[in-house]
Amino acid sequence: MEMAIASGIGVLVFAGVYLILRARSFDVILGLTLLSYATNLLIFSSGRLVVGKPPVLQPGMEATLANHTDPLPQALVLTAIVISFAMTAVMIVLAIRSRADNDSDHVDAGDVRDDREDR
Amino acid sequence: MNVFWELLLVALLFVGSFFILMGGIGVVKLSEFFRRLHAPTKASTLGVGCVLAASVGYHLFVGSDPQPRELLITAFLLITAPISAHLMSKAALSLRMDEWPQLPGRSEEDTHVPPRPDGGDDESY
Amino acid sequence: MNLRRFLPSLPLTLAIMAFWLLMVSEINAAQVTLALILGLVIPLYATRIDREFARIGSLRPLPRFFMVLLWDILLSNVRVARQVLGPEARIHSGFIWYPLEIDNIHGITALACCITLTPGTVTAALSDDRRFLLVHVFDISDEAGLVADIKSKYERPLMEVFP
Amino acid sequence: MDHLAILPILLPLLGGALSLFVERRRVGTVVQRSVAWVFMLATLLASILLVARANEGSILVYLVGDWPARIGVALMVDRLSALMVLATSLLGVACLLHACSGWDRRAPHFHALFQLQLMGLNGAFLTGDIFNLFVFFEVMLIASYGLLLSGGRGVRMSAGLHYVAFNIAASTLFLVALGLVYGVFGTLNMAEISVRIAELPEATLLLAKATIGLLLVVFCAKAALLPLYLWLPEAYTRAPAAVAALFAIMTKVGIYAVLRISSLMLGDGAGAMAGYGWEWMLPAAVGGLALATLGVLAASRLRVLVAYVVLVSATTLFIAFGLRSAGTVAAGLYYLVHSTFVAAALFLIADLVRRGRGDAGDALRAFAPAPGVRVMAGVMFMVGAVSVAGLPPLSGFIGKTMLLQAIPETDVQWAWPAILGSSMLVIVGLTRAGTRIFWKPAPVQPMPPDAGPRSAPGSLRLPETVATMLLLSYGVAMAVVPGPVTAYTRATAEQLLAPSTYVDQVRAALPQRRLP
Amino acid sequence: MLELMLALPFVLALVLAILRDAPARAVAWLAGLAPLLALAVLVWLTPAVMGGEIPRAMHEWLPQAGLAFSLRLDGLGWMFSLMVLGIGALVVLYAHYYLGPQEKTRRFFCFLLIFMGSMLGMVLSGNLLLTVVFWELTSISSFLLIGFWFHRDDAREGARMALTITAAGGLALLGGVVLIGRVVGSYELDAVLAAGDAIRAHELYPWILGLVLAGVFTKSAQFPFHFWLPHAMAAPTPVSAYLHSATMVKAGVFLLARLHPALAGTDLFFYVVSTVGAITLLIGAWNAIFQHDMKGVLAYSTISHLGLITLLLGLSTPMAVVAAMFHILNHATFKASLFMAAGIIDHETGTRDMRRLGGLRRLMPYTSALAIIASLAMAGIPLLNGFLSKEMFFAQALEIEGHEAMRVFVSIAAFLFATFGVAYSMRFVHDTFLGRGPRAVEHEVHEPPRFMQVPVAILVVTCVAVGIAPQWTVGPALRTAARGVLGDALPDYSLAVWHGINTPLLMSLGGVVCGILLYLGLNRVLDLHAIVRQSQGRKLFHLNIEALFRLGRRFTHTVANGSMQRSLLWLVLVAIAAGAAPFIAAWGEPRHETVFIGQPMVRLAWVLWLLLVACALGTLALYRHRLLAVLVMGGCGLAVSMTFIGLSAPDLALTQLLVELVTVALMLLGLHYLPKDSPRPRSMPRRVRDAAVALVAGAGTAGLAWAMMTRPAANAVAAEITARALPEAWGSNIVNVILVDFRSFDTLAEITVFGIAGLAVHAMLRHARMAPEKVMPGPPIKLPVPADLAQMMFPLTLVVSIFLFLRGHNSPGGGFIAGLTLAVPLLIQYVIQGAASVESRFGFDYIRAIGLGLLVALAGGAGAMLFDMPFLSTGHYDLELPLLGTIPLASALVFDLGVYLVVFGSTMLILSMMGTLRPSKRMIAHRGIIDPATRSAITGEAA
Amino acid sequence: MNAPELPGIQLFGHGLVELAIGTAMYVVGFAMLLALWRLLRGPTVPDRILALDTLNVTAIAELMLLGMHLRTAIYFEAALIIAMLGFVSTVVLSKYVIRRDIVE
Ligand code: NA
Ligand code: NA
Repeated sequence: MEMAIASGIGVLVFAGVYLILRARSFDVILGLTLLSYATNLLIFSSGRLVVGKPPVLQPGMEATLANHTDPLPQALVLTAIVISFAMTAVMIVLAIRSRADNDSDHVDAGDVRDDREDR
Repeated sequence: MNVFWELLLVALLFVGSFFILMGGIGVVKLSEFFRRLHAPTKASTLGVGCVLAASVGYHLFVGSDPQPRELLITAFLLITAPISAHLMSKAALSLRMDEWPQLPGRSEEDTHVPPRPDGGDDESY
Repeated sequence: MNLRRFLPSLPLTLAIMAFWLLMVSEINAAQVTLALILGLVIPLYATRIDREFARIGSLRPLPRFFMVLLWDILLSNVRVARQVLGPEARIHSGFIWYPLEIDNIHGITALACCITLTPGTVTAALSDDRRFLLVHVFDISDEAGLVADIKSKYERPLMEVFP
Repeated sequence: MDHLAILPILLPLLGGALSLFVERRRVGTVVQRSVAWVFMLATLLASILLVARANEGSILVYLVGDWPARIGVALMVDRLSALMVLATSLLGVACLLHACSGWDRRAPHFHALFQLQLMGLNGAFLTGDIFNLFVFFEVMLIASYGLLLSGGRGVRMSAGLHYVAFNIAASTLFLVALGLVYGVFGTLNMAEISVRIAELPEATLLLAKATIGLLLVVFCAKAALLPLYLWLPEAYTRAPAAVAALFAIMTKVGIYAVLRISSLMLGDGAGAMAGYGWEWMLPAAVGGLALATLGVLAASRLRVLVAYVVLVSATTLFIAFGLRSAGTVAAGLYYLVHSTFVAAALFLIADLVRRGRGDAGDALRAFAPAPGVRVMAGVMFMVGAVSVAGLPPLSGFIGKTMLLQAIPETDVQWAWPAILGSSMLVIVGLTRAGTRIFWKPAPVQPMPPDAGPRSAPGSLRLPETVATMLLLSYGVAMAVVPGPVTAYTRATAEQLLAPSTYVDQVRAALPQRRLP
Repeated sequence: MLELMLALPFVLALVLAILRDAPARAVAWLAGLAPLLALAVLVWLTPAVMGGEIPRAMHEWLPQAGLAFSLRLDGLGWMFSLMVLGIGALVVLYAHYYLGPQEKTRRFFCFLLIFMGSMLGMVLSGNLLLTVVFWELTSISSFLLIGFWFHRDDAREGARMALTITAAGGLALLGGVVLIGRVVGSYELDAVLAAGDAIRAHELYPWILGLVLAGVFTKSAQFPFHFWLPHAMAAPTPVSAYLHSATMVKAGVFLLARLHPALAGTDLFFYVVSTVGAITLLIGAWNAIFQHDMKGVLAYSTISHLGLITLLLGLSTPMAVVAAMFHILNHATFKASLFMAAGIIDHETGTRDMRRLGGLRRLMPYTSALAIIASLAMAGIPLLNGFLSKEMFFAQALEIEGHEAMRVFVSIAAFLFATFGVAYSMRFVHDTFLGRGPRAVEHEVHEPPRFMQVPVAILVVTCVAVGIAPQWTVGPALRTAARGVLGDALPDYSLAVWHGINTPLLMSLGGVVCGILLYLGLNRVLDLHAIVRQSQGRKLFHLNIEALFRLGRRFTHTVANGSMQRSLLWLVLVAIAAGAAPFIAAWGEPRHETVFIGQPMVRLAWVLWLLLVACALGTLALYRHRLLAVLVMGGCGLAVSMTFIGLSAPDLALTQLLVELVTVALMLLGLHYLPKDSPRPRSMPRRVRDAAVALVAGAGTAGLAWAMMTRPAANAVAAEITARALPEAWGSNIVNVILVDFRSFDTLAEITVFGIAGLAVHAMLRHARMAPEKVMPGPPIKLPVPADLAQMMFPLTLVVSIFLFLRGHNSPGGGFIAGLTLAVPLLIQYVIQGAASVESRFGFDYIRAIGLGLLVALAGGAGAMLFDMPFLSTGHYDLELPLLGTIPLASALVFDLGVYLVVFGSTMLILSMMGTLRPSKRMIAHRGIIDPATRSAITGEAA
Repeated sequence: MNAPELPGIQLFGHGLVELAIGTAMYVVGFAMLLALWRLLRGPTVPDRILALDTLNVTAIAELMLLGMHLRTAIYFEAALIIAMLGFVSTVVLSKYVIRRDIVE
């Protein structure tokens, strides 16, 4: 099981890293999204993999880690999901603004170095 | 009594999973988009419906969550499935899939929308 | 005092209350009160979204209508399942234009839903003038029969509910 | 209950939230600015009090939510945090003042974003929890995106894209590291991690090293250490002046984090982990110093030059902290504060020049700014340049001298040439920039018609000048009365090098109502 | 008193800076006041100094660094102060007449006074660090002075060159001083001078000496750094007269003298200093002969004389030191007067080019007379002061003991120095004042204003007076100065004009004769006027500096070329390195047996694994067709959500699902304004490289994750949280309890992030006008059937949202999930009905919702502060209501309400901003209107 | 997945229902894989949208089965959300195909 999750993370990172190294803003966004899946899974798995013991207390079930999986990484992942969502939104908007303003969706559009005059 | 309920649940599960499987097979096997579109409707109506019914019964008798609120899921599915189907077919129609690859068993008329009986011109799809 | 302003839709209010109570699966004074509050407040906002208001007529045909629908769904599920598993070459799929008599938008919607939910038929579009539904049929053997079937089984009862 | 520790976070948050309610045009600029200033000054006051408190020597622990630090989130105020918070507030005052000369009206949500940026910075400095640190990093970053991009267009957008994408990638890496941190140490409180590192089983050592290594990479990326600095010049160059000035402290957050981590987790008590990472970071810092210095020489626009000056100071700081003696750390801290202010001032001056020169912008072509701007801007540039180059008698000299004095005997051979050589070249670069911009009179070109919402060339608005002079005067004050500052940084360095007090205080902090 | 003396120039500089509209005369008077008053103080202190006392002043500055504001006036300082102030006063007088009415006199005097103060501070400083401070200040202020006529290219260049060289020297000096501090333990001059033996014996001595000498040589224009001085002649002549005769360039030799007791006395010192001095002396003198610019001759002559002084200090015998002191004084007087004279000539004729001058003796007899006398002093002609110190130098050169080769070399150098000195002095006199001319001069040449000549006259008179009666005039001063260097171990020496016929005198005479012959020979044989000598040093400097700039540019443009791909690549590479480094470093070391804890694959895990991996790889394969990539990535999101469910994380699954939905919508909204696909990347090697990097990164992450998961968990914290969640935080859904209670502070910051994202998006899009990439023809589509269904569903979704919100503390849900559950149905309305329709009916100020949410969350947390509890402490209250029974209330709910509002507000703000972008004024679409017939069913886009 | 040992097991002592649940999970899982195949294979965009929609629907069933298997109602909210809002991606994607502009 650990191997499955780890390899899943690995594949996500592979695809994500390849995509963030592309030259177009949207590809980078896709890559970052895949990477955020990978990080979510990784943080999540830092509480180790436990099946069928959600961290929701039930009457009659003792509140110990024997009955419930580690809740802390879940809270962390929640926060991470929200933040990466916010970042994705900003990134998408930035990508369209950059494309509109600089007439290209290349990540280095607009010839950032306009200081050639002094060469 | 117990055995009856037990068998009923088993039957529901069998029927439900069977139709869900049908949905899956349909999506893969059928040759053309509009035919495939029929598959998930089956899955979402009878398939998921049966599983949900089984679930309600099971929880009721096992005592883990003796509430019928899972029926709400069916209710939502019944509302949303038509919306999805409607929009997907509109999407397919808007593409006028003329250059589809020729698939076995596909008849020519499949992709063409017949003219409206009253001769009205409808470009809305 | 305009009742319409504070209670835009009684069915909606009732539906919300029922929905809430079903969801919390508890019936006690507190939950009923809460359900009532929600039932009163939510429509005030939710109905703002509504674009079209349509009348609702008699609810009498509904029970029978649902029985028919359920039965049809069961039957056609089995039929379509057989067709899916069988050889595809024998199936003749195609579109038909279904002429509408009902003009209440809720009715049209309900009809479109029924058509879609019944395996073997999918509503693909509604014409702009709302006089025709484009229906894709999984296996057309009898086009006229199908139209007549839909008319009698679904459209007529719906016309009573949504005049 | 003493809430002082949390005020530098809550006040700007409140200010930011309230700003959203007074943004409407009909409310008027006066109200908007009043809200901003009330909270800015309140934050400043709080941070001054915080420094006073921290200077008493004990560490202030604030248990948010009244949970013990190990299971909740605790704020920690030691001398270092308090110093950073105060520096942020002082910088903030000047930036806000500068923005009030008009930018705040042109950039939507400026005041809200500004306050929230302060909140993020202060939070990052005050928190004692590593995940909370991440969250405040994000607050700080996203607010910086907003500030950078609000009201911007054109090239600023693509520069922003680079900045944002890089930082998101770095944050993703941060999350990976955090996942590993929790997986390896089972806690997120930095003091607790410090304890667990000391007791680390042999079998987990390599994993722990990798984890800490990744954390350091993240912080180095934020601090723009070689080779992770490539994002910085463009982003800082394209930012509006007040924002670029505020950004002067952004790299310092990364450095702060490195310092914190290396104090708590890689200190002498960390067993096999002691000093881990520095054997890479130090060479990187030296290489980075070299490249940043070359960047200063290569810069063809004043703002680019200043951005590279920021890099020079950041890498110098890495060297100072990397040598890990009380003297170098103390000197480094002094240098950190000084360089923040001076770099910010230079950004403001660069903007002044850019505006004053019509279509020549801040290009380092021989082409002087309009007469109305030249003298004042020239004098201010002079002061800033002298200070940042480490020439006497300003703060840069004092910082540099203390650093040179403190560098241990064994490291003098490489550290001195690096620092002195870089100073030398920075002087060359600054001299060229200064002579080209302020010393070559040429008829000022008329403003191009599409120059955008800039004011007419040649005008010098009072808030801008005052803001710049304020920043410069911080540096001058640090030079004239360096005693208290250096005494403080010295004590800070000693506190950092003996983290056991910190750890003990965190563990000893008791909730008010609950069981510990 | 010393403070007062030092403060005077600075204070008056400040006064000048402030007085904006002062008349020129007042400015000059104010400027003159500084040296005059300071001189008065100096005179007042003179008896004490001559009596062997050392007046001191001491103020703390930065004791931790050993930096103190400590001043001391010993003999050496006294002599230099005298020079700085005396010549300073004369220069002020001179400059007042020299600068025209259109010049920025106030600024000039301001800079001049700052320089004067810095110089004074340096010579008075009793702390080596303070010396460095003032040392660098002289560099900076001289930079300003040299570049005073900054509209001239040569002025700017000269200033930059001077600053570059001297500031570099200053940094070296700083290094040297800090090393001295390390050896001595103090920077106080007294301590340092007393610790000479310790310094010389220390292993760092060569370093100290090297660094200090670097400072000295750059400042005093010693070989090989001498070239900056001639270029500094672009300065106004008063500046040259002041800086390049008496002060700035003397700072180096001052320091050499100052540290003489601490550093001198070793062979290293002797050889290095003497050799450099000798070489400089020769180079300067030789080059001086070939200058055409009057100031050029003077500059090279200065270099040569400074070389002489350095050489004398290098010889280190007491007598040599005395000679050095003497020559410093002499050189200052005659060189200052010569510069002033050159300035007068420049002023009156409009040129300093000796090829165009000549015969001025007739036009300006008085000035000519003064200049000729000063030139003779420069040439070392008897009865003038230059002669005396030169004789002393010859004597010292001949008396070098123990270094035979050095004695020969220095003696020859001395002779050549005399010869060349006579030659260039002759040329100076002959070309300017004698012979024919002037040629091609614009003005009518006549004597300058009288007061402009006064300073020259005073200086020349001093030259003559010293030359004739040294013992009476300069004797006490010299003795005082020498005592400052040598202490009480002064040698016996006599300052007589006539010492009888001895070798030095013969050398002098020989020098004069040879010099005259040399000049005549050169003039006859080579035609001096035709020789154009370029400064090799300048060329070299230029080449180096330009090479440096080029290097900087090349590196920066190659390395930091602004490419985002490169930034990200480096980030990935460094992360890989950091992750792998510990394992690589430990390769082959004995492994510690680790117990790996693994679990078997459970039911369906394979399905989810396949779903995840296939969709991830599918996204990668399809990334160029963006719509398809988004679609397939939806499968990834689902797989991740399902994984969360399978691994006991319902809250996560919910959040991931909802975020997924909104993300897909956002991406599609964005795609409308972006090209439909990515072009095929051109470079194959690059793709392979990226794939390799990505593969390593993936494998590395997987490895780390696996290693982490298979080790026993250290989750004491988690156990504690689990145990305390219900009894102390009154919630059963531990994840939500963590979010709103244990770690609610994270959540507060997180919703701030989320709110800011909304604001940032709003800020970026509010004024933006956008053209879509391509548009479909026809009016917006109407969807009555879905609209009707969605309309029916909407109130129910609101109910679900409230349900999720209220129940979130005890079962999956909570503010964030509920907020999105509220936003997503509204999104459907936007999609199906269109934005205009929805916003007209459901107008909502999303920005204020964000603000309100933050305020509510803050209030929820701050409520506790009223009860004197820390921020975000929660309370719990069972509300007893008639009929309704007990209603449990947790204050965390208020906080969660804030979360709810922010999430809803921000999500909707983002969606509505993106959905309602204002169309571009210029164009409908970037790539025009789509022909429906050309659309591909495979990608859904037009071909 | 290992079902927790619960006291209520006597009622359904034969394990028949449990067996049915387990089998159903496999069957539905297989259906998911079939949909995945269509998602990756295409060929047309609507096909992929359809496949994603089918994945959502099967996921609901899978969730319910998991809830039965583990005897918990904890997955109700997740299933409800997929049922209630899972179609949003279908709608949005289809709308994009139809008009390119999903909010007109
Ligand atoms: Na959260
Ligand atoms: Na709390």
